[in-house]
Amino acid sequence: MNAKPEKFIIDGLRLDGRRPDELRPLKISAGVLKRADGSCYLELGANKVMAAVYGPRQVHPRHMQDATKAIVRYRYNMASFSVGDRKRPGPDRRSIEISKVCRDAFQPVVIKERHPRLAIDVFVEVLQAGAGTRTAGINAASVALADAGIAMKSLVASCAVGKVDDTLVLDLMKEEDNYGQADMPIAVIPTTGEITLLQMDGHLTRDEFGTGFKMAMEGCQKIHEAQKEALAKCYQMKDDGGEQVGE
Amino acid sequence: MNAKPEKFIIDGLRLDGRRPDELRPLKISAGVLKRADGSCYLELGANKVMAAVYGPRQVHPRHMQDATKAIVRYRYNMASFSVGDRKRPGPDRRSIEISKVCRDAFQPVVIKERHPRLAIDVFVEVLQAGAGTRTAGINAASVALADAGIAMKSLVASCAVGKVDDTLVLDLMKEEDNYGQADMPIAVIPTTGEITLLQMDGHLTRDEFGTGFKMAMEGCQKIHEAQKEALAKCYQMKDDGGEQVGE
Amino acid sequence: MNAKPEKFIIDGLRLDGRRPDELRPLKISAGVLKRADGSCYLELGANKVMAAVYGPRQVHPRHMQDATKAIVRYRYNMASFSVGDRKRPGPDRRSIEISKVCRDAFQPVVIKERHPRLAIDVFVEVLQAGAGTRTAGINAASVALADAGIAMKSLVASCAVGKVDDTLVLDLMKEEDNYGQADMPIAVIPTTGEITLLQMDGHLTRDEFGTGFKMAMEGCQKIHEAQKEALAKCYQMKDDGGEQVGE
Amino acid sequence: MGSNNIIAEIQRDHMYNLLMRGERVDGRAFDEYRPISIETGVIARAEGSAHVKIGESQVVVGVKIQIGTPFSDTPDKGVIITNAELIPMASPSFESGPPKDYAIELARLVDRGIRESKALDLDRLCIEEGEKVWMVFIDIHALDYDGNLVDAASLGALAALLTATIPNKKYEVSDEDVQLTVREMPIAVTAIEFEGEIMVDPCLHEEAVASSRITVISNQDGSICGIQKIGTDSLTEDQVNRAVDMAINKAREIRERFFINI
Amino acid sequence: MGSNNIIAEIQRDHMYNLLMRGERVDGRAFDEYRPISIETGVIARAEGSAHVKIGESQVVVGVKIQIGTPFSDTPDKGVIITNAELIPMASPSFESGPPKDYAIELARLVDRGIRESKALDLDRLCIEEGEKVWMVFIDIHALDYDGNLVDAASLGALAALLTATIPNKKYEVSDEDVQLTVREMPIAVTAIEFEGEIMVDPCLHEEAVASSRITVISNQDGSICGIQKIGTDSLTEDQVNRAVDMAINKAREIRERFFINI
Amino acid sequence: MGSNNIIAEIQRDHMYNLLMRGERVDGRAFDEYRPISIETGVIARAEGSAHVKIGESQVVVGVKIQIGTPFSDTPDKGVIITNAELIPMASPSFESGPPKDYAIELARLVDRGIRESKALDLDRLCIEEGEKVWMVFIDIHALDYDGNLVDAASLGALAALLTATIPNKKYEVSDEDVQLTVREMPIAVTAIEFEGEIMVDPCLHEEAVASSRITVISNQDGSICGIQKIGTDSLTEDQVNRAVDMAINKAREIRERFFINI
Repeated sequence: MNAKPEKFIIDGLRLDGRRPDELRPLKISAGVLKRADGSCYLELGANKVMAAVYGPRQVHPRHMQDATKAIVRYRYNMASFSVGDRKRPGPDRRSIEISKVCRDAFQPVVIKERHPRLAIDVFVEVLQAGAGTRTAGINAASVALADAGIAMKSLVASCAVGKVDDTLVLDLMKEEDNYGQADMPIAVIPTTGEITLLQMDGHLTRDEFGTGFKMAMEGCQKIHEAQKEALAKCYQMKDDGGEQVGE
Repeated sequence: MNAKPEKFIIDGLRLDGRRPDELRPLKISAGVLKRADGSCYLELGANKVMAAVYGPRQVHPRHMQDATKAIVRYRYNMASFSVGDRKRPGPDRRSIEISKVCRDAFQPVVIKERHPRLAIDVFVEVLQAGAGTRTAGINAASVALADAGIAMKSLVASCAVGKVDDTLVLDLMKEEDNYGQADMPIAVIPTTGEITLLQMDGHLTRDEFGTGFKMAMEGCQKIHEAQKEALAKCYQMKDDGGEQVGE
Repeated sequence: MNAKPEKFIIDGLRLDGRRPDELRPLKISAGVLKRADGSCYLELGANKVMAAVYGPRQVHPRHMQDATKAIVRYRYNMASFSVGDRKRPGPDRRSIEISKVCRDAFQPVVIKERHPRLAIDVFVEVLQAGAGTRTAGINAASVALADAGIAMKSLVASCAVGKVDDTLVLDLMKEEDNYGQADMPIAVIPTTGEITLLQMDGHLTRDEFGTGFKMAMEGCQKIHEAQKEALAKCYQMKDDGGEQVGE
Repeated sequence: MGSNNIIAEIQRDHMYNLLMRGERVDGRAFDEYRPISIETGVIARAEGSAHVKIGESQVVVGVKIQIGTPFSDTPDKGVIITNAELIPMASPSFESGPPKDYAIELARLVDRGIRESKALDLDRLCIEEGEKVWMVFIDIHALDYDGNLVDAASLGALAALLTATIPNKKYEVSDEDVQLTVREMPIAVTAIEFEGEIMVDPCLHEEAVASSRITVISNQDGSICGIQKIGTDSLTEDQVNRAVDMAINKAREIRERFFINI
Repeated sequence: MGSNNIIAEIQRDHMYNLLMRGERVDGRAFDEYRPISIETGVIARAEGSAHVKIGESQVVVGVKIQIGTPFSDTPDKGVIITNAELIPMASPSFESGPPKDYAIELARLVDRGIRESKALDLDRLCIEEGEKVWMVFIDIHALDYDGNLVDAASLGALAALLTATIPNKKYEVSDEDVQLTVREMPIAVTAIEFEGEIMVDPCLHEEAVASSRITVISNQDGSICGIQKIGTDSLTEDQVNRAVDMAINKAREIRERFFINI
Repeated sequence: MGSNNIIAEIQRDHMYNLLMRGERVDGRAFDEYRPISIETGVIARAEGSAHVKIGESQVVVGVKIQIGTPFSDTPDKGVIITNAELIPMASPSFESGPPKDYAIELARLVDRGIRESKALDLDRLCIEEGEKVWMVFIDIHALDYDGNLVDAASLGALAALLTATIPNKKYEVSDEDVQLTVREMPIAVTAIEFEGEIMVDPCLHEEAVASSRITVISNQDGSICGIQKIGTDSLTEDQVNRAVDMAINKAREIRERFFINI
């Protein structure tokens, strides 16, 4: 792990040359897996994440079923090799919490009433971690859900805002995440501005919170555009005679 | 943990000033939790235990049900902070064995035939441990069961006898438990003298066993009086217009 | 553990005096346990294994049942004291893999269609391990299945071939297993020569593979004779008025 | 938790009607807590402890301070480990093992409040770099779950830490036990959103009806050190802002009332 | 165990009638054991071992002696670790994982007999204070469960210890392996109570019928080092006293018969 | 796996007929692989990595090289630890936890290929005898399971190792990172037997229909370092021999095509 940088912002630019309100390079591909009903591979800065969706499908054991609507399940997992020091395989406390808040980030948009007793399963695998894996995962999961044809009111877009050198910055990179003053990931329904995930740790004044929140919101809007583009491209490929992946 | 005392009994009195056949100070309060069907908080010397009872209630998974009668379940658990060195949360081999013998200590008194297929769940949490937690837990559980309105032939009262400086002593305190020569917890049905729990470890001659057994029996009778008082006080408070806890 | 011997074969004989194609001393007793439906105790060289069979019997949980035929389950387990350094009790990765391949070694011979929804459970306990425990276990399990009266097309016989000092040797002993150049356990249906288990690790040329395979086959034939003898002896004892163990 | 909770299901309709008239189930104002009681020093065997009641919700928090080895990437810092046990005693819905992710979220939220507010100076908890540091275990034991465990657990953790002692003598570090230094007083305030209204300190019935709540943890100067939205519904930006403002105010009140003289 | 046991259920009525006439299922006297056989040294890879049969019940006990680090609160003492595996081979009722609490109780009961009788001198098992001590693992492997596993396991543990060797050479502690010193011979005797009568060494069918049994572990001088009441029914003081007396007598007989020349 | 697989069940009959006419589902020859692609260096945080596709089957293998303590019985050797995660993403049949024994068999098979071929020189991975050795973790992450995971995982492990770097600088062992030395190129080739025919690289549908397959891992000189028969049906000696010959040939082809210039 790199040591703490002396300064995070020099001449208005961040360590990787970005402006404070700029996202890292983003690449999204939908429909990349055969077996899953929907899938998405996403790179955001150094992050590489794969999302897959199965469902609506049957739920075992039966007592987990909801007789009135589908249940949404979400598994966020980091590959052992995704981080500097090898991670023990399997869920840990951090990934269990992240899975929970990410699951809830999709509850307001998935139209669950159509599929009582069934489950919609979202799997997010972090293949390479580079700060902001939960937001990257949500963005990929959102596209994978659409690719799977799951009925949703809207996509969900997610982005974090943070603070370094007392400056609010969008979409933290690794050093900013490790040594910064605050980190606040949010997920929103871009069309309405409603918030479906909100976490924060570190230190923010009341004013910084308000300003940072709006920055993160704008970040989500940009991500939403990229998500829509990726889906359009995927459907176009399918129309052009590619294999009907995930349909 | 304190070192082994040179002598346990000086001028006929124990380290805490008790006579050999004297109980530690005992405090019992019934009906102290809202959610549980019955509850009891008990202090015995340095022990602080909480007991809660739920039931009769449904059993999952179904194959654990008994078609002819209710099943009794008992969970004895020590809080991580209840002992000198932090205890890892969750059951260990000791607490599993204690849970088993304590469960069986109540089997003869609970009238199980009234509630086929259901469970009566007893939970005992040791918040502070000070020697004799299993007997303290049984005494609290007994009151909690009554507070929950579970039909029983009788309360169960429990007490340990031990040996220090070759002298039999009632209701061991911590030093006597750690460095003593024997420890024999029993639980009885006070009205009939029947034994529902009996364990012993250490060293007792055949005669000491007989004498010690009678001492422990008498200890149980005293505890039984305190249990009845606590229940009477609790019911009186309810009659006086307090909230109908546990009914 | 002994150090690596300088030579494994001296004057054509192995460390324990065997010729390269000779089995270790073998002792098989069927019908040695009361509770199991079938059982077998087997010693092969330093190995001491017990096999027990239960079934056909009911399967819980129900979703593990196969509606069209019986399922075969196999548990290979090493007792903690069976090896030089105490083994932690319970399954490890090695024993899980061995259980899987041994289970599959019996799938082709057990006539499963007769007992839909039921299970045939095979338990193999290694009491003392001395190289070749999986093959010893299969040989014992085979006899225990017969003793339990499970319908089978044939017994299964199992044997390993290996390589030491560039020479192929049958039925490896401990030093040959630890420090040898290859180990190839097989299991066969002796009457047809069909292979039901085949594993190999180490280093074999293509020719050595072919030759070694035939050696192992012949070893299996010898073991098969011993299995049949043990069963005959067991049935004779039963006819002679012994207790009807396992019937 | 709501859908697992039988009592909640039965009373849902009744509560809905009440709330529609702007009333809370127990007659409280929207920004009003149930009675809070905090008792410290309840567990003599723990280095710090507190028994907290908010309404009928009851939590015991014990702080154990022991010597251990530091994490290899922070050899000069003490360690905080926070754990929550949602024991089956506390609720009929915790019967067959409590919801694991809920207990983990609770513990991690309390942990973040302590950690991110820098209430503990981890550098001062180092005894010998790379070898020996103080491990501060914060164990949350829920006894009775009648809603809003997060705030009860957070208050308990803070109160237990504020009254905790470093056991120098037991571990032969020095001749005198000293009080644990606590530099900040982070207070968690949880609110639900229901039909657009924000109400602090939800009781169990309110938690069951509202599908979203938000916890805001704030410091003495009114800055924020932790936020978590919990639950299946979305919130608007305006609702979030109102919850944040309310939380900062209530935290200040609670801090002044309970912690100024601890 | 009874209610899980199909055979037991079927034969319950028959057995009840028999016992009513003062007879035991297999014709034994109330204070009579089934045939006992003890074979030691059966597992060459273990430092000590024994194969015990009581009637059709079969147990193998292996003792492994290895070097480990002492517990921090007893830096100058060796360690005894006793474990029992109720493998599914031993009984149809152990199929889907044996009853965990039963296996733990069995192991802890055997352990208490060895430990509380002071059969092993833990001080002598210390090699280097705080650093290296002998760990004595007593592993109980039940092969065939036809009742009264406790006594079979206890006999097996004692026999295995009495014939065990400390592997000084393997661990380069000294040039010579020596026999483990065993200072006491605790013998466990288990009895059931049925209709007021006390009968030792219950077979499986008797265990299924009687809802309570009691194990008493006694020493060479007739003193007691362990007692455990097992099961769901109560016992009277008189019954307990009779069981204790019978146990002390039977223990003396077994000790003289099997262990005087070991 | 077959019987758990809904798609497979539906198409079983269709496939059976096809195969009866000597055809494979996707038109391949019996000894023909689906398209193979191998991309290395895909995970920057791993010391070595590879993304392998065989047809639609996708596997990522990451190799992490870290410092650890050697096993006590091999104090002068590095350590290889191979693990496979059959994550539920990869197949609908892995939903409720993938079949544990299948994942373990996969990992152990890949491990044996690397270990038994002596591809890694464990002696050279020792830094300080008994104290510090390099631990080579080979983690197999299956992303899309369309049959023949074994070969994909084996190829991925080899490719990741061939491109792996020993992180001397990070662990302050020396000033320069060096490439991991790989001395052998073991290639696993898996074939199914169906109606007497041997066909390599089964796709998912073929795996579902054939009840037995065999994996043969061979070295550069055509010698064999690992074999495993998988599945519930038997094989004849002749079938085994044909599979072995085919595997050695295909391994040579694959080795020459992908690894000669790596």
